[in-house]
Amino acid sequence: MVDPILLIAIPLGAAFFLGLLRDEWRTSAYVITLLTLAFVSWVSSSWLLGFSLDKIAPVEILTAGSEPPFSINLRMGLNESVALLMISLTGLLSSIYLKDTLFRLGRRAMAVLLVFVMAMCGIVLTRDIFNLFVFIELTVIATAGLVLLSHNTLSLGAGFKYLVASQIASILLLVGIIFSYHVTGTLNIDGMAGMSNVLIQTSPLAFFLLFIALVIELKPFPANGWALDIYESAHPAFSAILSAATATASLFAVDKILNIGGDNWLPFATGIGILSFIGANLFALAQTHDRRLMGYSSVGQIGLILIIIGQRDILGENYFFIAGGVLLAHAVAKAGLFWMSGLVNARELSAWTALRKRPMLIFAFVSFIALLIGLPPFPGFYAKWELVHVLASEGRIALIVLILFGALLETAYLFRWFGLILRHEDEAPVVACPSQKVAVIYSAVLLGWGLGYIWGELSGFGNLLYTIPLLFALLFLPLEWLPAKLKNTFAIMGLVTWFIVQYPAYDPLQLIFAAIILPGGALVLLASYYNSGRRIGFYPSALWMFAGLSMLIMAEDSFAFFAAWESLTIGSYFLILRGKQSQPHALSYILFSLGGAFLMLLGFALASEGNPLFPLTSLASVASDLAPWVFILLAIAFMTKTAAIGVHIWLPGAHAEAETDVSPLLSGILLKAGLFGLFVLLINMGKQQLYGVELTHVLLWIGAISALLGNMMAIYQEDAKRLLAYSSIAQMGYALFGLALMNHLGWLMALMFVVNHYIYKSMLFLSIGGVAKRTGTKAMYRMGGLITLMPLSFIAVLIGIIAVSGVPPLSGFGGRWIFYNAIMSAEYRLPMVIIFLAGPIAFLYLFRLIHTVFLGQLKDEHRQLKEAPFWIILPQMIYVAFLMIFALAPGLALQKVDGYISRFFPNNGLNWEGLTITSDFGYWSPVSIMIIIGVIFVTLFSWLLFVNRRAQKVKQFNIVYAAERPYRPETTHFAWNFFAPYRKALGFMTQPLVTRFWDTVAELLHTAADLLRRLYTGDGQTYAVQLLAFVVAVYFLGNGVM
Amino acid sequence: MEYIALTCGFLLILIGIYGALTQSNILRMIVAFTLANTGVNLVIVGIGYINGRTAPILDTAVPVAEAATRIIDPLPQALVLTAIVIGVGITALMLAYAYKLFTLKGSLDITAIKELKW
Amino acid sequence: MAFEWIQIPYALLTLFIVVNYGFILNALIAKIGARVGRRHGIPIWQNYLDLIKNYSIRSSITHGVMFYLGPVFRLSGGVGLLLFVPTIYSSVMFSNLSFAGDLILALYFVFFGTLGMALGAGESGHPFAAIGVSRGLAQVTASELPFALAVFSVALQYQTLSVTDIVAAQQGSYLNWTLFTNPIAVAAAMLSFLGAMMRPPFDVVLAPQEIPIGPPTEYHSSYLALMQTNRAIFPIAKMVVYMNLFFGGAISWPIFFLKIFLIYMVSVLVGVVFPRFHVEHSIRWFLVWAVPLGIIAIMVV
Amino acid sequence: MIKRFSVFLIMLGLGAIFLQLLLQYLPDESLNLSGRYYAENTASEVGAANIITAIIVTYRGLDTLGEVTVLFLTAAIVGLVLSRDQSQPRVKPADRPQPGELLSIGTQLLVPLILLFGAYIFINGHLTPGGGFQGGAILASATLLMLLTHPVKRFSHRLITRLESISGLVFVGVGMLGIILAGGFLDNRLLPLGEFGELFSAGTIPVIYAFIGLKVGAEFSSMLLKLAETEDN
Repeated sequence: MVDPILLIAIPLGAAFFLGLLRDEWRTSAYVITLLTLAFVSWVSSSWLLGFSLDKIAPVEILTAGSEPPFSINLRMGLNESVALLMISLTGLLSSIYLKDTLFRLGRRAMAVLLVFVMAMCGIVLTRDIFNLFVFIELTVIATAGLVLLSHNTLSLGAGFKYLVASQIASILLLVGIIFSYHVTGTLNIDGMAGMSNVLIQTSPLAFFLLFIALVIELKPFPANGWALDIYESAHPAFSAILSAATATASLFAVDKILNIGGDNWLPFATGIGILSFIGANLFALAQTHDRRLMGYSSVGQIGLILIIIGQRDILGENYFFIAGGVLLAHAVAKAGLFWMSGLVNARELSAWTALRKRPMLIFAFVSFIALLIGLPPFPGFYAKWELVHVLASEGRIALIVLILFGALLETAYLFRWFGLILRHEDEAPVVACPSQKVAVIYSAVLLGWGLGYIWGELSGFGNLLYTIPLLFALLFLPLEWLPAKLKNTFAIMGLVTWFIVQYPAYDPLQLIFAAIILPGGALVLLASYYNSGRRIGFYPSALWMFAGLSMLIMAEDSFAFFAAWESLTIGSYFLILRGKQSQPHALSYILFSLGGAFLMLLGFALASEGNPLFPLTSLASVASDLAPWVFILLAIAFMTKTAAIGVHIWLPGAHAEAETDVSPLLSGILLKAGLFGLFVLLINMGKQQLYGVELTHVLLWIGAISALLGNMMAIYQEDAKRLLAYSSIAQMGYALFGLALMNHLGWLMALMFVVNHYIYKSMLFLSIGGVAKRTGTKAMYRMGGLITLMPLSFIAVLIGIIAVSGVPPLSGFGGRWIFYNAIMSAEYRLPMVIIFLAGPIAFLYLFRLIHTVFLGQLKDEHRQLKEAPFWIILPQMIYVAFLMIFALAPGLALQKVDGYISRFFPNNGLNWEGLTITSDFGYWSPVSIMIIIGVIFVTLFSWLLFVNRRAQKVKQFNIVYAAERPYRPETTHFAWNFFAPYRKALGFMTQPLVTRFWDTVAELLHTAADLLRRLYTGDGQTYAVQLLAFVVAVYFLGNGVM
Repeated sequence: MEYIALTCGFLLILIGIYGALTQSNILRMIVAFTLANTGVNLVIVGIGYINGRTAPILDTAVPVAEAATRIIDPLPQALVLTAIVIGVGITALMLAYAYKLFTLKGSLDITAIKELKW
Repeated sequence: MAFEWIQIPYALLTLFIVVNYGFILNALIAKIGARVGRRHGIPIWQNYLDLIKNYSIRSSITHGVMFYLGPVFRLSGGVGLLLFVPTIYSSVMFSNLSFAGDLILALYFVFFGTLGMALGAGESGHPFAAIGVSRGLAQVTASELPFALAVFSVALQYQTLSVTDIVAAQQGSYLNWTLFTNPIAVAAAMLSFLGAMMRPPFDVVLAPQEIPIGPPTEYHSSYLALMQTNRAIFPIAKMVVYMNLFFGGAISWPIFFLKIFLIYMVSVLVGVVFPRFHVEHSIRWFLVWAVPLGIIAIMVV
Repeated sequence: MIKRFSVFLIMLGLGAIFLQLLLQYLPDESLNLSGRYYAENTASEVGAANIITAIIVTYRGLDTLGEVTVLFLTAAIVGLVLSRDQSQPRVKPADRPQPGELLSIGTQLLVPLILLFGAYIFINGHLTPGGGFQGGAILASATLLMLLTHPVKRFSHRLITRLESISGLVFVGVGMLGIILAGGFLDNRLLPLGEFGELFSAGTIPVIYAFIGLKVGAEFSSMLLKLAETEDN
């Protein structure tokens, strides 16, 4: 191993040596710089390997040939090596990125860069507090120097403000150091830690000054105006170093210092961390300037890590796993984002639309924000999981809630940004991307994924990057250049194969869901064949969602379940975002889903009492005082997916604006994830009571109201796909209701809805999508009379609505029949009333759908339309066949499930003998119904044909129309505001109260952010004042400890 | 004695920071900071001082044998040197900034530098 | 109970009886209405004349497949509804085809005809038809609700969904009728019955007196004949359900005729004295008056 | 006004902190363990009569390296900042007032003495008060004097930077040699400790201090020059 002292000596020597070169020899100077940084990276990585693989012990490096504490000593350990590698790599990549700038500025700048990196390494390595001070001052000076790299007045001002702030910090630090030295008689950190109790007793303020000064180096909110100005104005490559490397080093320093302070100083770190995390993320909401936004986000992230540091007394050996995960993920992602911002010319967020045409860069961006938020499979994900569980086991629930809230804020602005990039109306021109810069960015992406892999290995939960479904999804990234049709074939094959492979492992419940997800998904994907071209981005997202779904139903423990849940959420988000107008809806979708996911996280953490690998089955044995809360949290989480009323507002837009073949995926398949979750929840936890309230009863009400209001709102939609979307809310309401009945038939009905809803909703979305594709509009009143032009689509819709409305003889009736039998034995009756009201309302929108689209008056501009594309029709016809089969023999799907449910509810199942299905209350014979109706119908039809053979076809306008003759279809087609009387009578029930509520919440947050951030007046002195005020405030708050 | 040194040091620091926070002229701010730095250095030296002892230089006056009982703490003296040098460095840097700001903006008023905010 | 071929002729016989009874009953009702209005009214066999006339009209047009099928759907709905419910209690043969399904089947099959009719009318492209349908659907959602509640209440009361069993439970004395054992439910059901019969004050859907409106607007000749036949069958089929659920069913044809007539008269009596409601009014009316009754019925059972 | 008041309040708070520090402070009666160690072992381990020097150059040599780097950095950055606008035409020497005779003669007389004195200071750094930094500062004062007399006189930047870099390299190099040949980085026992109290004693301390002196002198001078050059445009 190389002596770590070289990490300091070599860059320093190189920096001095650069002075010898002639100013003209820029290339050689640059080469030397790169070589030095490469050397540093190599040394630290070799140490890292040594520590991680060969498990060598940490080494002490003595200087001056004498022992500490009398001379300065350094320490190289695993954590040090990681931090050093992080720092040096950032430096190296940044200096590659900075090529042109460095050439312009000459060797001096390169020397400064080298010293900068050296100083940060020193901060990490040294064990002497005054030496730490020296290195910190070096970084300060180097920072102030490098800020000048982007030579404009702004950065000058920022640099000066920074100097002012750091002057104050260094004054406090020095005073702190000297007093600590006075008490402990040593400058060695470990020596001081040894005498910690003496120090804290005799002169706690000395330590306070040390601590607060180092914390200020972390740019905590609100004492960080200068830092934000630097982030905003400095050269992006330098901001990258500042955000990645400097943060790492400073956090390391704080971590060291807290060894001295001992545990009762951790609350300070925690408090400051929370303030920074939430405050910064809140302010970022109101940002339109990209680099400043990233600055805020950096402050937030560092706050998060400070929180983690504040928890290290309870984190134990997980401390470095968690802190490291968050820290490294943040460093890589933020560096990458800053580097990317160098490719974008303007500074508004919308200017990033320039990346739109560069799929690779988009992928990079996605990876970065995923790293920041901590989505699977990135380190932050494992870290957050572990952290929340430890916190829960220690009962620090409030802290968890705050952390998750901050994380949600962060999600909000990051994903809004991403949505802007892909969907902002005006697109910035594509920018030139110098190859070395792009290479740097891509290496950051690789680093990020590599970290994801490593953390997966380190976590005891199993590496997500080993799960075949996710790998299969990732496989499509390199295949993006292939034509869409080919990729589609792969995807379909993959889904079907996975189903066949897994088939033996499923129990009947899983089988139902698996059948809908995998072969069902493949069936929907048939429709995707009509897409030509490459269709960049569709397949990775779609398969990521499918991967999540298929992992969800096989999940054994809480971690696998949660990971699958988040994966499917992300995948579906990208699918939704593909829609032309869908940016806001996609955003609200991801916010609600991740909000729900966080609740789920909290729920699992509570339930497992800290066991991060919590088998789902042991949800049954949760402590009785916790159980109801766990139940509530998980239930809400799942209901955000099924879009129960109250958290439904994301659904209509998301489903309606999605692409033709995406809507069925979302509505037919994705919604079922929530139902599956509810199944798991109810199977394992059963009924729970909170303050005497039966929670399943509450679910019953929620389901009923969702059914009613979903249908109600569907009535008034003018947009066909929105109508279907609202109807989905209602249908899920029915399913939820059935589940909440907590009896045999209720669950059977829920499963029946799962199957039925998949079939007919996918079918309807496809056919309406096809029509919308041809007519070029989704507004129903602009269509009409299409039955003759699109007969197949019409048949699909006809069958579909008969099935939805539950009119015999089709399968929908089976659902209704089971439903009635189920409620016969239910103990609650009031919610039924609402369900009864909801039932017939379905007819209203269904009839409106088929009438205003296919019947009535054909519009002139549609006269030349053709039937929808073959590939869109094909799956519809298959669905029609399914519906018929399912109507004739529902037993095929249901009998096994019926048996399966008997495990939980042995009583009043169904009797499947013969053709007639009998329950305790009634009977039902699908086949004979079909035959009887068929016979009657055919008889009458042939009779009519016989008596009415001379009937002649007439033109569109040949109708008995009072007094005059209609001449324009628009005036004759009765479609707009179809149910006006209904609106008059019951319109009050569909006030958009929920939407208004959520809008207000968002509005409040934004206003708060916009007002509060004016705290940063831009005046350097004000910043300094705030800084000192912060110090004094902490001092007075912490008076108890001091 | 020590108390006097420390108190003066602290007063200097306070005065310096107060000046730095209230004077809007950059040059005055810089001066104020040097004042504060001086205060810090004074504090450091004051900490190292022990009543009735002499400088930590071994010669005929202070033989090695009784050094431990005769000299004051040498470490703070070493530290103060470093502190001074670093102070000088930062001051120089700030002056450079001041010059640059002046050439670019034509004024030395810190309150005029407010382009970046919020 | 299983299916035997002999049930088919009996079913047809039931159908024949009901059709004729329906024709005559409708005419009778119309006459009564006219007399109340100081008019002479139609002859009692008027409906037969209309039927013949409609079948023999030569000119006949079609707007398309659904238009053609509409009446077929309608009539199938009526016939099916009639046959899915046992007509005469204690006679296996006149239980018709009720082995195929229970009460729920009957309830939901009601919509079969309505839906088909609406679709057919829709394809005619006549705005009045669509308007009529929209009104009708809007009203039916409100008027069916109390009925559904009442049915649920009755089903809970007798703990079964099979019509035959429900009727069986009401035999013995007339005091066993649901009318007396569960009056609230019956009250709710009868209020909804008013709406279901498409008579005043709830006949704005068809609005027979003014310009022709509603689904049948565009229909004529043999189509109209089918629909007219349905108009004879459907109300009776519906009333059979009521009779079975609430009024102890019928053990023989005479009782059947009597009960049906009386039940029908309820709506007539109301109809001749009350003016017509707007759709939104009728919706409100049902929600305000009938639905609470239904809820109480469910709660108290 | 409101601002001054808030600042004043904060100062009160800070004052409170310092006051509490003072109250918690109790002066030492004897040396603490570090101080005692240095007092007792410097002579034997390092062999420098000036304990402070021993600490600066050897025990805490890494700090000193940092210090030197700070100056180097500052010089480099000042260069970076101020060398942007070298382009503007300078004012003619002619329209500057000639230095008075007293000043020019005095300079010619003093500069060599000053340089000599500076050298003396840093060469004896390990024996007497003073050392590289002090000496370097004195050297720079010579430069200052010359600048006062001939404001437009140009000094060779290359020479200064060479000096700066080489002395820096030597410092690092000696430190590295310490790892290879002696106890560790910056160990001064490369050379024999020699006779305690003599000029050539205390191992590499005089060497290092000499080069520190040169380096500091060079850096201060270059900073002065840079600032001086900003003077005339």
